[in-house]
Amino acid sequence: MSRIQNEPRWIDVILSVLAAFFGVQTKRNHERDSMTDSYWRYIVIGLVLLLAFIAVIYLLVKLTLAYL
Amino acid sequence: MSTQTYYVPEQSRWPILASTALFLMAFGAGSLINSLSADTGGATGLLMLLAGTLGMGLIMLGWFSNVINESDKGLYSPQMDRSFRWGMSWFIFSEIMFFAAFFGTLFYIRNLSVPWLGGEGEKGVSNMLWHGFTAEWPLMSTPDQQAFPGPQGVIDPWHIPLLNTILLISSSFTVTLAHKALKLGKRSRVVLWLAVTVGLGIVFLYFQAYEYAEAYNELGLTLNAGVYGATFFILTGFHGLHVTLGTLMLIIIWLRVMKGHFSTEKHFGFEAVVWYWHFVDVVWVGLFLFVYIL
Amino acid sequence: MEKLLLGVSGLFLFSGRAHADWTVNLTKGVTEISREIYDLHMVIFWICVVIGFIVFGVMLWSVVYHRKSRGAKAHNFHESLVVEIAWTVVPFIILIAMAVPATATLIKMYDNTEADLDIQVTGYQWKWRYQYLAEDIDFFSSLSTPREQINNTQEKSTDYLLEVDNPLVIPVGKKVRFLLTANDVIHSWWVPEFAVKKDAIPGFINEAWVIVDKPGVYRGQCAELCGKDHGFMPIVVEVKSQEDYEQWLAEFKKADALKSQAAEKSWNLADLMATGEQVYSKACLACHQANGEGVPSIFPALKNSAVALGDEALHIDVVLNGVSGTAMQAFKDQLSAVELAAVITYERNAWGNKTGDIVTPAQIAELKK
Amino acid sequence: MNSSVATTHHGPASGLSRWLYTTNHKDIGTLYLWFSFVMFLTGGCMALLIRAELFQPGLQLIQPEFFNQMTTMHGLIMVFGAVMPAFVGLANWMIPMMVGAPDMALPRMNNWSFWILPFAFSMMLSTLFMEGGAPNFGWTFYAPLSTTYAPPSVTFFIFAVHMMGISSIMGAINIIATILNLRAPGMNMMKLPLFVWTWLITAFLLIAVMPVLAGVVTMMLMDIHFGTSFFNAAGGGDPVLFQHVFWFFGHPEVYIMILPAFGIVSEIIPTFARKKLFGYPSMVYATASIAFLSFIVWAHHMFTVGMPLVGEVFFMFATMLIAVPTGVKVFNWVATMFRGSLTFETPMLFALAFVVLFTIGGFSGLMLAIAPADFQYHDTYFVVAHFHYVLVPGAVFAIMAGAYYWLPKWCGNYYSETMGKVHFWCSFIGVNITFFPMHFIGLAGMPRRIPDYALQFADFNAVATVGAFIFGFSQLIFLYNVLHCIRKGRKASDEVWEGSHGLEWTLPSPAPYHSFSEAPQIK
Repeated sequence: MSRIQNEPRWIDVILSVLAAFFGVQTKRNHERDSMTDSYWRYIVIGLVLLLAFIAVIYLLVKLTLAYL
Repeated sequence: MSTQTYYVPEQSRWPILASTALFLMAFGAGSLINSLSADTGGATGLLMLLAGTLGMGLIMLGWFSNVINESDKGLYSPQMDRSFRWGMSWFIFSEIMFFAAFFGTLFYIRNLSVPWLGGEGEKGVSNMLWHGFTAEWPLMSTPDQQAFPGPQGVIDPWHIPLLNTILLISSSFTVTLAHKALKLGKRSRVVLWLAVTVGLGIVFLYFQAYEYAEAYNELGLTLNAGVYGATFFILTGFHGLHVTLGTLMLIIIWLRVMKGHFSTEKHFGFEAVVWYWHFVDVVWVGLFLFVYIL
Repeated sequence: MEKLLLGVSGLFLFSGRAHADWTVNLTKGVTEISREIYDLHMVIFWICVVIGFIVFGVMLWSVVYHRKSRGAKAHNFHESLVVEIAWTVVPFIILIAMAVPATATLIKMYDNTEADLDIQVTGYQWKWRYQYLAEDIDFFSSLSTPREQINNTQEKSTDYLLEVDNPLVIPVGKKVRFLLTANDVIHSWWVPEFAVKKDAIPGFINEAWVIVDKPGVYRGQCAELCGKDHGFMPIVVEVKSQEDYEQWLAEFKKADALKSQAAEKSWNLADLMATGEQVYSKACLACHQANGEGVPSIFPALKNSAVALGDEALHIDVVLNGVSGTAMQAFKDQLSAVELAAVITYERNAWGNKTGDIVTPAQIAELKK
Repeated sequence: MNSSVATTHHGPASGLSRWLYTTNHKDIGTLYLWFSFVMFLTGGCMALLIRAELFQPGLQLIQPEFFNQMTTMHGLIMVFGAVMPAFVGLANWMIPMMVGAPDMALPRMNNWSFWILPFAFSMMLSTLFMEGGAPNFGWTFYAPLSTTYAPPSVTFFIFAVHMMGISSIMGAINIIATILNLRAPGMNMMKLPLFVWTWLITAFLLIAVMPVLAGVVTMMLMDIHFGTSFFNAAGGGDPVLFQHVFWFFGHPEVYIMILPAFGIVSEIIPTFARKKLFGYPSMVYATASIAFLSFIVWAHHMFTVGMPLVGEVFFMFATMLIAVPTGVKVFNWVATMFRGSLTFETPMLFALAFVVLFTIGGFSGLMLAIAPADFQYHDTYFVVAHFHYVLVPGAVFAIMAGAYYWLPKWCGNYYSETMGKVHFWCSFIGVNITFFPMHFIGLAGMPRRIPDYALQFADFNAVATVGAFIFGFSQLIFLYNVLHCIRKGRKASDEVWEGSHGLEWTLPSPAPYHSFSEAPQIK
């Protein structure tokens, strides 16, 4: 399996994971992501963003309850 | 990727035998527990449980020696080795989730149910049903003292638990030293460090047993002592069970090292046990923090 | 075909039938909250119907026009960023539009401010207990449909399974707060017209409240599986005008006083046996069975049992205080002294249990103090 | 290439030992599928008994005590005995063929995963004959009905659940290891067939939540026999804690029962539309989002337990979000069909019915997510209608579709298309007659899990019972069709379907006992 020369940067990984959360990704980025071997970065970012996502919903709930 | 054939084993009798043994264990344990609760003997259940456990032990012995033989014959490609690694990692993940259920229980009880019963928080009105009960943790007096008499005392974290923490953390180091030595091919050192690790594990278990005896005999901290006792024993108990299993596994690889098994490159069986031991260790740190100290 | 079926069922839903008590949609209910919930229900329902028509419509279109037998050739597009973003964002917006009123209603429901009347509702295995906290009122309410109707030997009445011996009575237009709990397992107190469904959890108290607009009789059922007779523990609430409510209060208290006087008169075996049989069928029969033989391994037999034939004091203790950790409840508060004395006497003398013992109401009244 | 090993395998052993000792993924897949069919019929008979009792108001056939045992066993058997093993069976058969692997990653453990199940279910069914009767507390076994107030057989129920858990976890580990490690060269993650993707995520869910189920039944066992008070307020515990832990397992569990169905349908629709699946990456992402969201929505099953307001709102919001990725899936399927070239063989019919009826189940799911409205729906027949719509014409139809779709590949013969269509239409009509009226009686106020009901619910209950019998008996057509197909069906070609695509269709029909002893190269 050939390793692609320019591995995605952290910011690319974050954007990719966000795109995955949203469910839509451009073909070019998508191909770049599926060529890489370093899944672990996607997993770590995925978990971190997942926790952030839960926190966002929680804050949203708090805000709603405070103002509604 | 390797072009070598992935080894698919021949038919095997072990799985169906293991299922039978598991069934005997489960059915035996069920009958035994039920008869004990109903005070009606339980000899049949006990017999089934013992037969199942013994059978399972023998089957595992046979099954693993098959695997070791195949490995020795060089049938396992590096790809096979990766399958084992994925298998073990996900197995440990499932164990983490098992403990997560009990940690979750502990957090819920401490932060929600006990305060509510004591009259705090959104469901504090529940205190109406338990006049005189106040929330505290450790829970020294329960809502219904007759049914669940609270403990007179709790374990001091800075004595045996601290000692046990030191023991387990050291054992984590010694097992890593053994692993390093194996990679360097220094087998006598592997034997030594493994022996130390096993020793530390056994001493840990001894102190854990001692602590349980103290809890039961002197502190009144029992399974029946309300939810503090319940969470304490389920967490430390299952951890202790895992340490016992880990120690057994360490003893087995120790014997295998002495028999000359494992090479400097290929020793997944060894590594799996090391992973498991580290997992047991990490769980203990969580326990020490959330069960004993906080 | 699929769409057709959906459409037909949709029409069906709103066609309305001649029977007044025969409904296919959620009740509008008789409280402000219940009407808000009805509206939420209808809004989300119509949203679903519209989305369904669009999605199934496109699908049906493809099924009809893009079939191979009509000579359709497959196109080869398989992605479209614009479309995909659109059908992610649009549902999201609809959801937000839905979440706002839903949250507002929820917050209103959780408004546990001071009420005009507090009633503690306790679920027992297969009956409800109502205690008016400010008044000295405490009674049990259980199914009054006769066994014969359930076993199909008698014609079923209009309110089959939805009728009780002692309905809960509350005043109209007042905020009534319910403090819900349970004695054994989890029950759930549900009256559809109030839009109140709240679990009754043993050892904890949940709160719910209603302000009912309209006097009337409202019926509900236990909504959480609570064992064998889960289907047989209905709830009936009579909502009365303030005057009627006060009259009911006075009458209830008078009847209560009469009951305690009955304990003081002297009773003979025959009278106790007769009353006892009635009480037994109301309070004990569900578990211990009509023949007193119970259900093996779950509910112990009373016929020839050590308790019913042995020490009288122990028997009384079991009935009054229950056996903790089992399904045997404490009947001390559930039954009057007369009823308790009668049922214990009955159990000691029925089905060939011929101890000849008489437990007197006075004896029990003493213990109940 | 190590030829000495490859030559030791020829074909299957003969006789019973083939099935008892097998390490072959196809044999094990077959075992799983037959086992699940037997359990499907067993659980189905219980359902028919329940429906027969509910045909009319009043108690006719069975007493409430036994009725509760039937609802409990029906649920447990259908969830753990029918739907899950059927998906594992399909995974065993298809995943190695789809990723170009010689077999599953850990073949002996694979056999063990299967053979635990018959033992576990014998133990569970044996409780029906025990003193005090079988478990009678519903498949969700809420404490304290399942602890202090349970019949003694609950102990055996607990151990049976432990055994099922062990089986599921080992099965899931095997599937993950196969997918991650045994892919043919060039088969990267974004080329995996969707059935494989959905199973990868399902396997992750299984490993994450089955131990939690084991934990919660262990706490039950402790409460029943060893004096603890996890679920008892008298000692400081909380019965609601049981529900939290249970649904932390239970909610991902319901996705375990639907994600592989998504995968199957995503394989079938492109084949019979002769068009590539629309939005493959978004399908993968949507599956992953559904899986992740499933961990933070569990308490929507518990809106009426009296959670603090923050909890209610949090779980309501999180639950509503699931509609987005689920919607994406449905839209993608429809877009795949749009401008395709459609034919309607039996698998496609089941897949189309899946899309429509599962979506109806999804709609009622969205309604249930609205917490205030849920106060009216909770624990009524509306909920029963909802989850049967996602599980019967959802999961079960997808399994049927998959079975018809791959059957020619498995046994080398086509099934009878006419009989398949008759089976489909009977099932389709039966399912809708059974479950659609349940929406009405639920909204009108009929609680679930009751053996007898008030008179205003009588008409629709009678209708539902008729539908249930139509659906139940039409499954015998399926059985006959499968047997007929195996014994004397028309010979199938290798690619089987005109529009088929993927590695499994490059193999001969029937697929050889060992599929890819040499890994295929994916471009």
